[in-house]
Amino acid sequence: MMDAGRHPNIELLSYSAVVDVQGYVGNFQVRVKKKPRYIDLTKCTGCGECVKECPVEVDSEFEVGLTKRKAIYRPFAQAIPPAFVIDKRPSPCKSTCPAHIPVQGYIALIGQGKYDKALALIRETTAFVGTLGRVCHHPCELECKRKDVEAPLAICALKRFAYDVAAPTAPPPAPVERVYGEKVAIVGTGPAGLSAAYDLVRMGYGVTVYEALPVAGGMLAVGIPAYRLPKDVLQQEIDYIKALGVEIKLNTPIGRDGGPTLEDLRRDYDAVFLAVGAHRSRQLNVPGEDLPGVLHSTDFLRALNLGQEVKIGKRVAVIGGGNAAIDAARSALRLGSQVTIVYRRSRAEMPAIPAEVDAAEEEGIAFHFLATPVRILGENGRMTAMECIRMELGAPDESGRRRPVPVPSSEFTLEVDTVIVSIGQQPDLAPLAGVEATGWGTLTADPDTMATPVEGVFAGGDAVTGPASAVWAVAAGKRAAESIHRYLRGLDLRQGRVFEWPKAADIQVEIPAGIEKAARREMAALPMAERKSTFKEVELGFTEEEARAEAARCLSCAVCSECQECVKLCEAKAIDHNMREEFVDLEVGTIIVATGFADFDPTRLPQYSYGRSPNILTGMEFERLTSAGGPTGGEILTAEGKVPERVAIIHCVGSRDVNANRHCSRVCCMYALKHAHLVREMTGAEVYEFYMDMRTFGKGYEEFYERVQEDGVIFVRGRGTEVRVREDGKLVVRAEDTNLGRPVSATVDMVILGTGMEARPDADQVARLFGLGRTADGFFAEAHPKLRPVETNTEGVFLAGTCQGPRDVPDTVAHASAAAAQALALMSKGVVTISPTVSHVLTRFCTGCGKCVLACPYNAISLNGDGKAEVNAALCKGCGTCAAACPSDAIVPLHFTDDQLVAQIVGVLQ
Amino acid sequence: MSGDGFEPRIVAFLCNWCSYAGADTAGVSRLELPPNILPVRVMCSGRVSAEMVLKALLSGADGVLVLGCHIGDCHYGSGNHRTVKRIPLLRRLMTYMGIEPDRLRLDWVSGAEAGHFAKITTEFVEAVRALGPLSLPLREDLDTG
Amino acid sequence: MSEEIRIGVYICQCGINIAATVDVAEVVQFASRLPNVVVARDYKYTCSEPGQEQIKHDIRELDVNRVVVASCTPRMHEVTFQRVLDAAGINPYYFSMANIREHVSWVTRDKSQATEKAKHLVKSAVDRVRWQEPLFPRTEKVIDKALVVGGGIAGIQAALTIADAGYKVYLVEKEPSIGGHMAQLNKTFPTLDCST
Amino acid sequence: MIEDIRALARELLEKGAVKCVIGYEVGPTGRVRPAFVYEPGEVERLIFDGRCDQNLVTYLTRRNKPRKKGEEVPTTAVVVKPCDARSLRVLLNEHQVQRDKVYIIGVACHGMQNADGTPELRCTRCDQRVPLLYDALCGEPPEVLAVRDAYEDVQQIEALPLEERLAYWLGELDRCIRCYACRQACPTCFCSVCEAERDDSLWVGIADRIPEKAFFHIIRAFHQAGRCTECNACEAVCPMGIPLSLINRKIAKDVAQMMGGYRAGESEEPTPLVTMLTGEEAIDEIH
Repeated sequence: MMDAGRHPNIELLSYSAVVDVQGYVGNFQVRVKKKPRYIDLTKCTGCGECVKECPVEVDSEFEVGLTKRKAIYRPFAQAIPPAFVIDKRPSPCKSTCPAHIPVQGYIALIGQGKYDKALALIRETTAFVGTLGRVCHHPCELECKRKDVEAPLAICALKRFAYDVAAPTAPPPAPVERVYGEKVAIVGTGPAGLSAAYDLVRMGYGVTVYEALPVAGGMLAVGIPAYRLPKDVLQQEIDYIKALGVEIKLNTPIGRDGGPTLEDLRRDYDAVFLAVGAHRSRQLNVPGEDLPGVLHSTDFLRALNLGQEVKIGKRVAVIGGGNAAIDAARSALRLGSQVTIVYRRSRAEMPAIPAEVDAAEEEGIAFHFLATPVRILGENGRMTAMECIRMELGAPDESGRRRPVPVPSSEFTLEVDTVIVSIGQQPDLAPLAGVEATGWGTLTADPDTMATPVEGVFAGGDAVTGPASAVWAVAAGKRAAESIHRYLRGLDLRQGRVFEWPKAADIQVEIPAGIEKAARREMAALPMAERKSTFKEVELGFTEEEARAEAARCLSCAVCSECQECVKLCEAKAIDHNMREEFVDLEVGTIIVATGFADFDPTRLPQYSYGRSPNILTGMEFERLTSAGGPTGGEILTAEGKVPERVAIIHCVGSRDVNANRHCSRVCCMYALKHAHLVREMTGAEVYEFYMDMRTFGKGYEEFYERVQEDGVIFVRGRGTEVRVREDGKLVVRAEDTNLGRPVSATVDMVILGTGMEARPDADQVARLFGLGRTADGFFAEAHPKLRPVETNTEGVFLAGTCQGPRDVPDTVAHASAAAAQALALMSKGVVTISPTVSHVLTRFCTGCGKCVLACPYNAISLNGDGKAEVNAALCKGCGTCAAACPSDAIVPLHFTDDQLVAQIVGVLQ
Repeated sequence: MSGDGFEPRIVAFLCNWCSYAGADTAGVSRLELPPNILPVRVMCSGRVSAEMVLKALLSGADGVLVLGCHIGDCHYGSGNHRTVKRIPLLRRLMTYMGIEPDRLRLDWVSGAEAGHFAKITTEFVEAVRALGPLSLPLREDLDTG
Repeated sequence: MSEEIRIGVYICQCGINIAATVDVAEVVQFASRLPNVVVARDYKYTCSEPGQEQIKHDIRELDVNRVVVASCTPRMHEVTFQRVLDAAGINPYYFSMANIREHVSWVTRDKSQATEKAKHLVKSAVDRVRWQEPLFPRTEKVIDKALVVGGGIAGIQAALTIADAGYKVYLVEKEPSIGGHMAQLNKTFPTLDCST
Repeated sequence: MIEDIRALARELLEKGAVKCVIGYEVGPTGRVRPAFVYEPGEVERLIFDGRCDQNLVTYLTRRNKPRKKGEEVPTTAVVVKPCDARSLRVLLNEHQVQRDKVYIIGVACHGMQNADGTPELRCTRCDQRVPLLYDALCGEPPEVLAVRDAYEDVQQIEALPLEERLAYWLGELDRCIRCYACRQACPTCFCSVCEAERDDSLWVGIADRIPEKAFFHIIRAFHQAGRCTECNACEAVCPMGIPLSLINRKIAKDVAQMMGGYRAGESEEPTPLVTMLTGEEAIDEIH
């Protein structure tokens, strides 16, 4: 192993996989994917400091699950290369989060009580920790895999907890040093604008943010009521951003009321980001809409949030089903009114956060689903009632939701004196002369880069998407910041960026077997009386105990949580969490496939009770138990830590068994004897060995068998048929003793299953990649069972070791040496002869239909630029299947042409 | 061919790697085979097109035998997967047009299955013999230019 | 292809392997009358040195430019005879073979039936060879680098062997470390020596 | 429906999105025929009704290939019924049509009618009312009737004794005059040189006799295995009234039965004869 690691002629590509093989014998083009190790092999010294603070533990593959390892690890002490590696997989939460906050990271830190580190980690992505921790619609929780156990994690509440606990004591931030001369103007201090500002200022740009209103925060400040987001939380977060060096100009609208125009900004700044939000409310368009008492939720909430006096009546109807509608309704309730929400679809279609709808209902707000106003009635200029019509759900519309249609003659009247309209908002683009708008009245911008058609102007947030949620605005601001940085640095806006993260549904996460259920914690809420009458925050946040318990539920889907603790510990600066997978293209003359075998998984044979007692071990598990570097330091102990008194070893588990694999795995007899010997030698325990027949075919093997017999091992000739776990934990092994001709059983402390070898689960994929055949046992097929044991039917590709069939170490080494010799013979000869009996395309007749391409077993045919079939003569083996598939007789297998065969057929018959 | 009775002429398409080798093995084993079988060697049974079968039948063959490697043993991996679609489909079409299905047979013979080869060929010749000559108008002078 | 097609047909007796069941002389007679056939001969062992020489002689002296040999299975001697053509200066793909031993003489008892079948097969081969075309094998260089996929004991052994011979080897391993199953083993049978 | 087609055609031509719209029009004799509309002003020619039974996809194959090397292929719009869409899917699968060079005006189909107003036979067997692929859909689909093609016509032949079948087919095929109208009308018969018309007469010569005629028809049908969508165009144009669809439909029926219910033009997977792998279960079928 060591030699292979440092041989000057060997280039080791670890943590890598071949993904494509093209070409032919002597001239293969191979593409290798290098998985990101997140550790620079050239810098890592292997000191192991990084492991100390890693909060994530998973089963060690090397110790076959007998011990744990961290997310940053070295597979085993003597690993080659000796560097560490970070086990990082996609996680549903981070992938789903529009802003891609490292969810698992801060949850792991909270779980360890490192709240300040959790806050700092979130702040690396967003400044709105306390804010998003309160108002986020948390799509992450919908995808959290813990839902498959009992319920998703309370991710949002944990984020809030990190903020609430750590922010008050966190040291105030220092202004960021300017790195670049450029200045960026941002219009709008909402979550999109300030997120862009936050990222840009940290990159080292000068940032000025313009705000039309007297307060900063956009919809967070004037759209969301204080009972959901207390003013001081938002203000503290904006102050944090300001402290980094962002300048905010309040009361400065753009393009109106004497403020600077967009043109002015383009002239005075190097880039502009438009994040003006969507503050203009859509109209209801029904008669009576102009009556006093008809308000719009945006105006109503803004006035309320700005501390202006708002007058509403006693009976209020809120029209709409979004978050703004719920906010307006719950605010009206707090002003002492009776409130009804009228929504044209059903509850299931409401776009509002479900928990908010529930809270509104708890507080006593009434709902009229499947109804919509048709007119507002008044008397003497005063509103008296609102006439509605019932709706039913028809066919799905473009959004996929079922379109509501009115039920004829189902009008009814609600007696109300105030109507708050909340059926959608648009941005007010009138002052922004020169920018392009869509048919929806929103700004035109590239959804990935946020670039508008106007040079140097970017746009994002509600102004582009229409009203959406705060975290989407944060994400838009972050994307815009990156784009602006690239724009100002003259870099490509797209290259190397990931816009599409893996879909949660596509992320495979294995839920550990036997996981214990743990209920999701919910935050305590303000008493109902206080809720209904004040604007105090309703949800009270987690206690420390609740937060840690909740954090402990995390399944660590991503393994590495990206908490960055290792980065701080690594003195060699070898860790880079932003590494990406790389592709390496190789040109080689020969290929040796040595992909090995898979251990048989004994859970497939339930009669052996594997997994039902920790003292039923596979051969490999026992192997680790005897190793000085293993989990017990080389002592053979039961799971209870005792030296076993009686041990049973069962041969042929998963081999020579019609219910598993028919083949003999060849090594199990011998390793079972070795295990028996070790047990006898190290513990003196009684050993029962259940075997079918003893296969000791190798040099010195029979002698070893004799030695083990002399060790006093008790041999029972007959397949171990069943292992039962007794209530006291003892294990009962049953077998049919074929020598005595009767059933026998043994009660033991430990069972070692002689698990066999089988083809790897990915063998089919590998076979296709290299053009290999497979034998009935699943292993790769050699070219001839006796005469060509290392060659394959793909010339230039050779097999080495157990990928071709079960074999022990000396046979593997011999087989591998033979494969190497074959490869060397080809390479030292330097040339290969390629048979001319290959297929040839008559382009005049070829229509490019592609049937030959599909029929060819060797992928030797492709369609060229002219849409004609083309044969790669080096890959073609001359079978002629293409010719039989071609309706135009346009492809000719040379030496077996249609002419020749017809002549032969007709000739033989005459 | 000798004899008073009808002696069918059978074109047998044999794949190089299995069935041709199987026929050779039959020879090496000195098995007696009906002399009516006229082998045409192809590299793979997947090479045998519908045209070739039809051509044989219209050129005087009373039956056509297509023999390949067993599924899974094709020297080329999947060549016989094409044969196993094409020939049975053609056989059904032929039958539909009024030609006895027993005049076309697809089967698998490995290089070692000499006995199997003898059995299949004998059976087939007897079946076609029982059917009598394939009588199609003008079939023996199909215009091939 | 304006060149005149001149076919030489060689019927092998294969000792008595063929001659005992097939009337070789009659087949020669039959073959010599087939179109384009300029010479038809039989010989005891066509694959033998003198048999091969006869073919070469006819190519040289009689301007034979297509060759049909009726003898054993092409799986046995096709390459032998192709080499003869090559040595005599004509393209080896101008060669066709009729299998009158495994497919005729060894499997047919009745001599007339066997002779009849042999004629069919010879006719078939003669008709075929008329359509055959010269083909030329290509040679390609072999890149002097090897790829070893899998870093277990087999992969390591193969990689080291090739690398020691002075060739470059890329060793691709899916896991973060090479070693495979072998690295997990403690002592190996039968000598119980250390595996690492 | 007609107005939708015209409006769409006009828009496409005006925008320059397509160079030509292939649809249907009423010809001078009062019969419906294919229309090739190049000018927005001419879209009023376009009609659509129960007489539009021609498969216009046939006209795409030639238009969709560059005549000269490097020539830009013009984009064409074509009116496509559900059955025609299957032909188009076959052409797309076999690279004869570039998807981005064709604008598919799908029509919701109420079935085609014969001159006497009775539904066309093939439409009584069809269960598709909306094309499987289109860029724009014109018209409202009628209720989908769950009709399953029972292949009764094919079964009738299958029920005949062998000698009667042979006599029937020899009689039918002997009427063939080798005019190749069937081949020309077929949307999926697109070889540049037909096997039956090769200079070297490799498989079949030019003689006008039964063996040659039978060879041609059997092989043409066989080449359509897994590709023929039973559009009936071949039979419709045959001047001798040979029941060609009976051959094609037999193959279609067998392909579906033998190859996992495959129906030509309903998936992006080309004909199973060259794509489908088979397990041991196929052995039952082989002899």
